[in-house]
Amino acid sequence: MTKFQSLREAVAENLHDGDTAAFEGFTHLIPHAAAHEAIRQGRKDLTLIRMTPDVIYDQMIGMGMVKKVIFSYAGNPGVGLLRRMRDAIENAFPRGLETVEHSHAAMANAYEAGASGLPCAVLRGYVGAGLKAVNPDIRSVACPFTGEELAAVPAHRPDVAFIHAQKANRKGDVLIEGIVGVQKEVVLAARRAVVTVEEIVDDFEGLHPNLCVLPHWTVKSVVHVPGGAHPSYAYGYYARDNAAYLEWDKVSADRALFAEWMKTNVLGVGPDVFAARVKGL
Amino acid sequence: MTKFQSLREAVAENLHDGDTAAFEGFTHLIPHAAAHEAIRQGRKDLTLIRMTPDVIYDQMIGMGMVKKVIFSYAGNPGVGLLRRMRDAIENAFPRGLETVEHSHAAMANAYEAGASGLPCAVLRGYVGAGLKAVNPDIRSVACPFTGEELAAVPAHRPDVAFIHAQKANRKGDVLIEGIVGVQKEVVLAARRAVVTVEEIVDDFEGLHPNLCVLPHWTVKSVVHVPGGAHPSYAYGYYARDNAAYLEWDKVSADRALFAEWMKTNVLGVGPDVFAARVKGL
Amino acid sequence: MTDFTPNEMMTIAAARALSNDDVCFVGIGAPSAACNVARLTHAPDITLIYESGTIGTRPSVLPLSIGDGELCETALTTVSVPEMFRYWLQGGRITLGFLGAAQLDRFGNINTTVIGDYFKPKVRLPGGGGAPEIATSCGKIFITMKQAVRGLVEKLDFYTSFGHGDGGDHRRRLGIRTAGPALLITDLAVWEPDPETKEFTVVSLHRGVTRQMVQDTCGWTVRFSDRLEETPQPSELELGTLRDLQRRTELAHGGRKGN
Amino acid sequence: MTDFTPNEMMTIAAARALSNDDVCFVGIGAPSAACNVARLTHAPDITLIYESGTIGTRPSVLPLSIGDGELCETALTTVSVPEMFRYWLQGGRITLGFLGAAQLDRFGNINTTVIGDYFKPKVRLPGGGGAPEIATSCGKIFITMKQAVRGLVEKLDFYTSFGHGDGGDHRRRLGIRTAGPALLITDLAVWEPDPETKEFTVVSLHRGVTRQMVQDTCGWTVRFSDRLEETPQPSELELGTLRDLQRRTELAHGGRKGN
Repeated sequence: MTKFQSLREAVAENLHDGDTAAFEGFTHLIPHAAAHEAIRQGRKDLTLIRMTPDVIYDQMIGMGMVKKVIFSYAGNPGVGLLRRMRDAIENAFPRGLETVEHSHAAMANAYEAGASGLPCAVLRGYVGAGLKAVNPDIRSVACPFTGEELAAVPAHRPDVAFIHAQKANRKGDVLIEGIVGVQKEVVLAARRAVVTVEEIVDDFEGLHPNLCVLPHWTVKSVVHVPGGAHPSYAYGYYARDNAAYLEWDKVSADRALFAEWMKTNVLGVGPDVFAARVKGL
Repeated sequence: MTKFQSLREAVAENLHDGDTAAFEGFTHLIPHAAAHEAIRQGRKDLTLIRMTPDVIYDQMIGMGMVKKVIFSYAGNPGVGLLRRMRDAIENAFPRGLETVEHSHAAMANAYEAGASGLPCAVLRGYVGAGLKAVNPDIRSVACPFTGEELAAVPAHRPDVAFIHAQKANRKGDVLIEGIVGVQKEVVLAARRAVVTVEEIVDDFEGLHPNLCVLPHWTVKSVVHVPGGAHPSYAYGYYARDNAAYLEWDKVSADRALFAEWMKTNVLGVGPDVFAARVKGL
Repeated sequence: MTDFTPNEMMTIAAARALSNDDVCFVGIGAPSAACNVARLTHAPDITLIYESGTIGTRPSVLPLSIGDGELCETALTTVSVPEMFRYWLQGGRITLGFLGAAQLDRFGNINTTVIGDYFKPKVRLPGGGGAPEIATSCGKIFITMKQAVRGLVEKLDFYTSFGHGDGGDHRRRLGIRTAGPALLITDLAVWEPDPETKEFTVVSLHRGVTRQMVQDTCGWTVRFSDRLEETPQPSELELGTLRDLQRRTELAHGGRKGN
Repeated sequence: MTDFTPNEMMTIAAARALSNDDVCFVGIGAPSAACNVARLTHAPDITLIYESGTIGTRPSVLPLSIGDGELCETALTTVSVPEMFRYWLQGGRITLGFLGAAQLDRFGNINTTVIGDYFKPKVRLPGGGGAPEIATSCGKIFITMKQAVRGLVEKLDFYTSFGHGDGGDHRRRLGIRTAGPALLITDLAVWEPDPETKEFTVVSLHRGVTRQMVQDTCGWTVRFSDRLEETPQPSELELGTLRDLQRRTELAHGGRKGN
């Protein structure tokens, strides 16, 4: 059954050293508050899955918590490169980083296959592309009807998924609106799921029948963290803080500046600061 | 580009003798009016695909228009068997009927694969089940990571799909609400799609962003047929006419009664009768 | 206790086997009645799913079809049919599936496809629908049916969905990880699979039912449990709930155009 | 005609190649500007799709990210990312995809993965994202990039997405049924693949650009069309539309917290 917990409790119970974890969100609804709590709790040797490892994965990698990243696009969206992730890959600072690299299509299909209980995803992908040669997790199957060679990748089955959503009701059912990304899939693919939400409402009466709702029995923990996606955004609540993404490009370019920034903005504060960060957005 | 046409024109242009066609709807939004127009136009040698070939396929089969049915559950929902379809299979009346039989899961996956542009669908299905032995379209692939044997079926790629929906706007975008079934998938899987709708509205302003909408460039023809799903129903417009399904059990039990009923209720009327049939439902 | 019919006993015995934590894939007919009686009595938080895509539905009347409007209107959410079969059923999120049968064998294998030869059927039945994958993807399976010699048969004409196969560890040998048929509730008795052989064994007889009545309506030699019990009779609450539900259902579905 | 920058010329030349019937998979940056200029000038009914799931979007400002709120708010509908890649891209519904490149070769093959060795990269670039399947699933591909010797290279360090491979019928030999790179629009010129060899060939030079300038910023020996033209200059409408769009965009994204 779903627990309503503090973020500290939810992360402590659901994220363990060595876990394979996915903090998902496609530009929208990125679970920044949950990632910062994971950083404060100092988890180690994580394998992180994400289509677009952006600022939060740059931060976790920069803090030395990550041994491996499975991904398809490692950029600061609309800004540029991920400088802490580059430093880890190019210079093994603060530690070396193993990478397993896919295309977006393969990653999306791998989540879909995980949600579908399949061992692998099958897609028409990677034709003529170089990743096949450097990623042994890209294999193929032949269509038994046409003989066409299709790509196959292993399903994503993370130990734990973290997402941010707009609303939960008192039972723990979760509503996601707008750019829904792969959030339904990652929750269904994961063994455990933690959802931070903008708001907890009594019930979902009157909602349109076809919205993206995760029933409470698919979610381990619901945590009320207003603003918890900042500097990403929450459709219906606050806009994207583009300036913060530009700022990250500078902060992450310098190891000392990065360390200082993390101390001030992550290690020394709690999830309650997020509400103030989105005021006026 | 989408054409706004009469039902007569839409069927004449899009359904040809020998076509593989799918008139889809999962209990809800079944395109009865479109099927009746196909009957009036006397199409021949059709291959019909449908998860739940119910009353409309019983009618087309009874009229001798169908040479083959690809299906997963042939029943009059909540009532019993399909008596015209049985007569065709058991007694070759009015002609023999070839059947290709799947499970619901395989049919749903085959539509999904068709919409996804794949040659086949891969699922964990048919384990220990008898259909594998009688349907050569059920094959298998081995997962290249775990070795697990998974079922594979050919993707559905009908020549033409017919569905009924709640609304179209003036551009021809189509909105489907409630039990959405496999309707999005069958339209995207088909070479041509015809949609009958309850209502045509100016635009879709103010709709929730995550509803089931088919853009106009996925639809060949939009036809305004209020009540066009009767005796099935249209969420937000009218309820299911359960009595008509019970009546069908009697009508279809007798060859002469069936012929008479079709003459009175289908051959001798036009799509305009549907609006009156749903009054009071 | 007022009087009750064998059908009512069957439905109520099935309802009792359901719990608040169950996520049920519901079929039309007796399963639908049983699931909703459970929801309206001891298991208010049970999650009911119909294969039309409705998740967490709470109908006030029983649906005539698997996709009645009532199911969607009272559901937590309604998803597409491909999503239902991929994410929810195949994804292993359903704890319990209900199946009915035209023919059933002692190991819980089911035929709803044909009577007679597949290619020259005596009776062409509706077919499997969701059953082949419900039988293997749900955590466990409950079966409800009325007993009759032509229904409970020594050998199926067609294997629509897999139960325990030839018995024993046959499921495991095929790589199936779910429990399969765990309960058979008929109008006469409650049956459970033997832990070893997986053959259905009568564990309780409904009030007034004899061993002979069970055997006379079954096509194989029936095994009875050493600790055979009488099925507890329906309580006032159970019976009242079921009958109210059926009364509301008849009112709602009775006439043409809602009359 | 007012003055214009090479970047503006590139964006407007790309916009002109788009039509009302196109269904475009749009990337951030120049492609996004080009697609929206087309929509606001000669192609009001063009369908724009961003890989975040927004279909038929009509943003009034350019998005900073591929999933800005503006894209969803002005879209006809927004679907999940798996659906986007399965039904819409792989399903073959997209007529045109835009790609950028860190390195591009003469056959339209693209690298956005690494500079140097893959396992010991000099520069770790963001990676392919959607590109590997955009390159093969869209009806055709347009590429926009600024010319530079380190960008237009003789040989890629990594083959992120497939263009025309080694040229000729290489796509067909791999079973790819789409046209692939059909246009390269740079800050200096417009290039089209040779019908036979598929090598990019300069077909028009932007105003004030010489053959030498094109060759000096390209790592391979450039082929020029026999019928080399001058790219028509931006019209008042085109330039005004682009600059208005960029002004609105700066206003919207400029300050922290919307200031």
